[in-house]
Amino acid sequence: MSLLELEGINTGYGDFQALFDVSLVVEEGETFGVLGANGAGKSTLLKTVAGLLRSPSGQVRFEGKPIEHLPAQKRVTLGISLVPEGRRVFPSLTVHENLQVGAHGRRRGPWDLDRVYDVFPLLVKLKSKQASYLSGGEQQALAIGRALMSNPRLLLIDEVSLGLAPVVIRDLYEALGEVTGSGMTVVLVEQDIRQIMEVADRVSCLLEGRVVLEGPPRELTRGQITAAYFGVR
Amino acid sequence: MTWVNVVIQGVLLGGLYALYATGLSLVFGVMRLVNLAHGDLSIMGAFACLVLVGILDVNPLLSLVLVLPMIFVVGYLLQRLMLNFTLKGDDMRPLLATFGLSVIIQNGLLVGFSADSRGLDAGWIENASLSLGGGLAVGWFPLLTLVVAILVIVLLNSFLTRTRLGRAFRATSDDQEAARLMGIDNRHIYALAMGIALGIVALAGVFMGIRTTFTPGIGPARLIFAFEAVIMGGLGSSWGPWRVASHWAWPRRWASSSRRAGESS
Amino acid sequence: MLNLINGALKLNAGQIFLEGREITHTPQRERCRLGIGRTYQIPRPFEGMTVFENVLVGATHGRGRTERASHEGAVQALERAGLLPRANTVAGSLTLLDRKRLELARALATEPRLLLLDEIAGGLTEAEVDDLIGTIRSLRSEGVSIIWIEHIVRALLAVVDRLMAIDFGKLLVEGDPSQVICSPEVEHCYLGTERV
Amino acid sequence: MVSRQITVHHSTATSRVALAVSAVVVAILITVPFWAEQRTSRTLVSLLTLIALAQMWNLLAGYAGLVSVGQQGYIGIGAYSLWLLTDVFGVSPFLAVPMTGFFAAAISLPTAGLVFRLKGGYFAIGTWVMAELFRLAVANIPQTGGGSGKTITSVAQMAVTTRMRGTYWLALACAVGAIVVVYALLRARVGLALTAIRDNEPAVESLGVHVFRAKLWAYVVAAFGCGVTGSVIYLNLLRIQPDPSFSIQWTAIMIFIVVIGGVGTIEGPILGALIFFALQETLSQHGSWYLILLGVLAVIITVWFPGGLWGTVVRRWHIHLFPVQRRLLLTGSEEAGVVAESQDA
Repeated sequence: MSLLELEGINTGYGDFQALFDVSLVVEEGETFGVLGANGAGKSTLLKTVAGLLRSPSGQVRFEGKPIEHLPAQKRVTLGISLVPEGRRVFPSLTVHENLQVGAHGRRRGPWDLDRVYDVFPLLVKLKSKQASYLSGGEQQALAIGRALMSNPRLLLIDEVSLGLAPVVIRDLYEALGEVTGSGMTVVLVEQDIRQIMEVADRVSCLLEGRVVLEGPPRELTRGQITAAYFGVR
Repeated sequence: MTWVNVVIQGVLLGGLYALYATGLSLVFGVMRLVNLAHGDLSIMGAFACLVLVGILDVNPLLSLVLVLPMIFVVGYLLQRLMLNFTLKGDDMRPLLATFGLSVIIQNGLLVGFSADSRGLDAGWIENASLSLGGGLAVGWFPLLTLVVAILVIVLLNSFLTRTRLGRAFRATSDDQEAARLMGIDNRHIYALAMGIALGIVALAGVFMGIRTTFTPGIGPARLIFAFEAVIMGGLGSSWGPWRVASHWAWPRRWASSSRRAGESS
Repeated sequence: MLNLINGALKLNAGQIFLEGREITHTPQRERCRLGIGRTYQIPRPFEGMTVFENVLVGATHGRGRTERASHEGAVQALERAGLLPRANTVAGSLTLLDRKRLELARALATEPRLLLLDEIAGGLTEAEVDDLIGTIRSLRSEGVSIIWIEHIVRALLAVVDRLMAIDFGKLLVEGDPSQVICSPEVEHCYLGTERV
Repeated sequence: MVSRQITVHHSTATSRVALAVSAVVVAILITVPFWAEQRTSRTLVSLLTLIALAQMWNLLAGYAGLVSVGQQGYIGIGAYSLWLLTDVFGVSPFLAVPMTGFFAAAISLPTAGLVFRLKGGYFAIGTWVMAELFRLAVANIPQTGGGSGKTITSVAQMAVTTRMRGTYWLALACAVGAIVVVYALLRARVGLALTAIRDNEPAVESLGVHVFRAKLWAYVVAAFGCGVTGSVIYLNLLRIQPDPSFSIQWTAIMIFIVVIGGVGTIEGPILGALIFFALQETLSQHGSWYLILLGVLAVIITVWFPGGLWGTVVRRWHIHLFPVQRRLLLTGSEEAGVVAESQDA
């Protein structure tokens, strides 16, 4: 049984449809990458899994059980956690408080404040700083840490590298390595192809709301990816 | 020395203003809802107190032990079963719904209690005063009002900053969607906020009821009272009333963030 | 950037000029009258109005004309965007492509000399994008300046004279489209290639 | 290009029938004082003024997005300016009525300057506060009779039949006028802006629409309408007092009618007024219970049926009796057929 299965998802906003008949399977323990240009429907995909958006048709199954009827807050207690696009830390709360809020669901597991501070040591000295004053990279670390606090089985991360300097991205991916190394299942959405090809066990590329390419990174050629990414032939 | 007296009385009365404003701004801060039935719900609290005093024959201040939890439950259910549904879509719906509620409460009270003006008798404390010398005197009751108001605001503050639930309130206020991703049920948080806010205004309603008389129709005047407090707090700085309201009760940093949220939305 | 040019956002520093005239502090509606038209990435139709009425809003208010005098312009804008057959449909029931077209038609109805297009091709199918490219080409040939933000690079390459790549508020490269798209900076940014 | 003719239609077959029927109804209504009992025309006065008031509130909330809870301020101003014009300046009462609207409109301009700074819910409370201020101002001027008010003596001294007939026709003029004005406003240029604001406010400004001015138009027109209607109401009641004249109850009634009937349409407030009126006639002896029922009805409709009754009708049967929609008709070109086909979507 796969950890996450999507079958025939068609999510949209109002009358605007962003995903067209998307089906995916994510296995326990793997790192799954989702590629695509801006507007390809990557964030919509993650939001559908996390429960912020609903697909009018199709199924979302987690550990074999259909979950599409559950609201986002219930899916967190099942072990699905999303690091949203644009990080969305709580600006008026301190770093420490942000992490505490992350554990609101009181799900048991290996992750707690100490362990998050271990993985992201840069957060320790920022503990009592208000999150709105953090730099982009610090906010991203906080957002990931906050999601880990809920002890997820499936961690969804939307654009780790968005708007960050290469050095910061490298550090973040290093920290992420520790997370994936602990056996956690991760779905990574990225525009930055190189990073994702390095860390993902399998990738899937979205173009205009449809899955156009899927497979392990080493089996895909550069040309294939470029074509799928830009839609040029 | 009369002006000193006036100032003292004013400061003491300010406590009541602050309670009304706190309720209004707590609800607005957490869910961007302006409750037009705010004043009527506070009067409802005063009448609930009146009934309990009649049945149990206790001091109205003591009856608060029962009144406040009751009003809290009313607020919780009101939000959960009704107002939450109006938060989707345009901002006209919660206004119209709370306005309808205001009419229902006013006339419900009128049916139950007639239009006569009522008062709550708190015994000796109402008239006793503390002499400060030099012809100055401070009534015990106004003093108690101020102390209670400060206490409520301090307690609310530490609830918001120190507890798990309080953090969930602030997280929801900052970003409702991100809060849901942390497993926070926003519908529950909204309902709790409404319950707490109504508890606070009911408290204000009871103190007001001891201070002066009240009738079923006085609610709207109390809403305006709250609104004035919200506006007065910030005249000269800006017209953003929610920010202004938070000067009364909320930590500054929450205030600054809700302003940001308000502007960006 | 589009929000700055059309006045939805205020500038912290610097100035904006339109045909040599400073418009840094001109309100949004005035800029529209001066000839800046825009479309929104996520279409914002007036859902309760018909397509024709939607366009008419731009044609009358955008040009400061009476309604009667705007009819011709509105019809032309609809024609341009290929929406004429849907003129009397309520905008709320349009498909995504038609919504995008409506964005374009509404902006065109204000008769802009500078047209700001925000991801107008996003979410459209190949054939639909081709359609759009044709429309935009003909606009350019009539002397309308166009600033087009797009992630569908193919669409951009087919039309533009000059390309500018921006990465988080900073200008990466600017110049001839084919050179820009092949430049190492852009490749690095999009594809993440190591810079040598 | 093929020469072509662009015509824009507002009317539909249904609307032409509706227009004819309305004309007949209005014609009949004009004759009412000649054949009906005085009680009947008195009753109709209250129905007609309700329609007028509801149209005004609908213009504000339904189109301009301005939820005002302070329209009673302009009713009171209408009532008091009627007294001022007739008893103090000696203007003939029937002539004074339309003039009262200008008082209300003049006061609404500076008021708008204040309340337009507030958004959403605080705008609502702000308008309420302004109405309270008007009431306090009037109650504290000894010349206006203070808290106990005045009787409009010059009106009271008129012959009863003359006064009743005049009041009736003025009320009819208010109702018909309100509908016509709102209808005309919506079909005019500013109506295009108002409807667009209703549908998607953020996108309007970039199309060159002066949002502030469009909203101001609606606010001033609504103040004018409420002022005139207020003076007609007090032409009937004769005694003005600050508390009832500036009572929030007036706005409450407007809101109920519009919410029940359907916000954002012209038909809604008319339908709502008829329903409200029927309820009032049958149930108002139950006093508070009747108001509670109204409140419950309003809450239920707001929470679970946001379109109101007319909204439900429109969704199901697509009927527009007073269409403000502009339909494009092309003749003399090859597209003509295509456009005609897509008519009546």
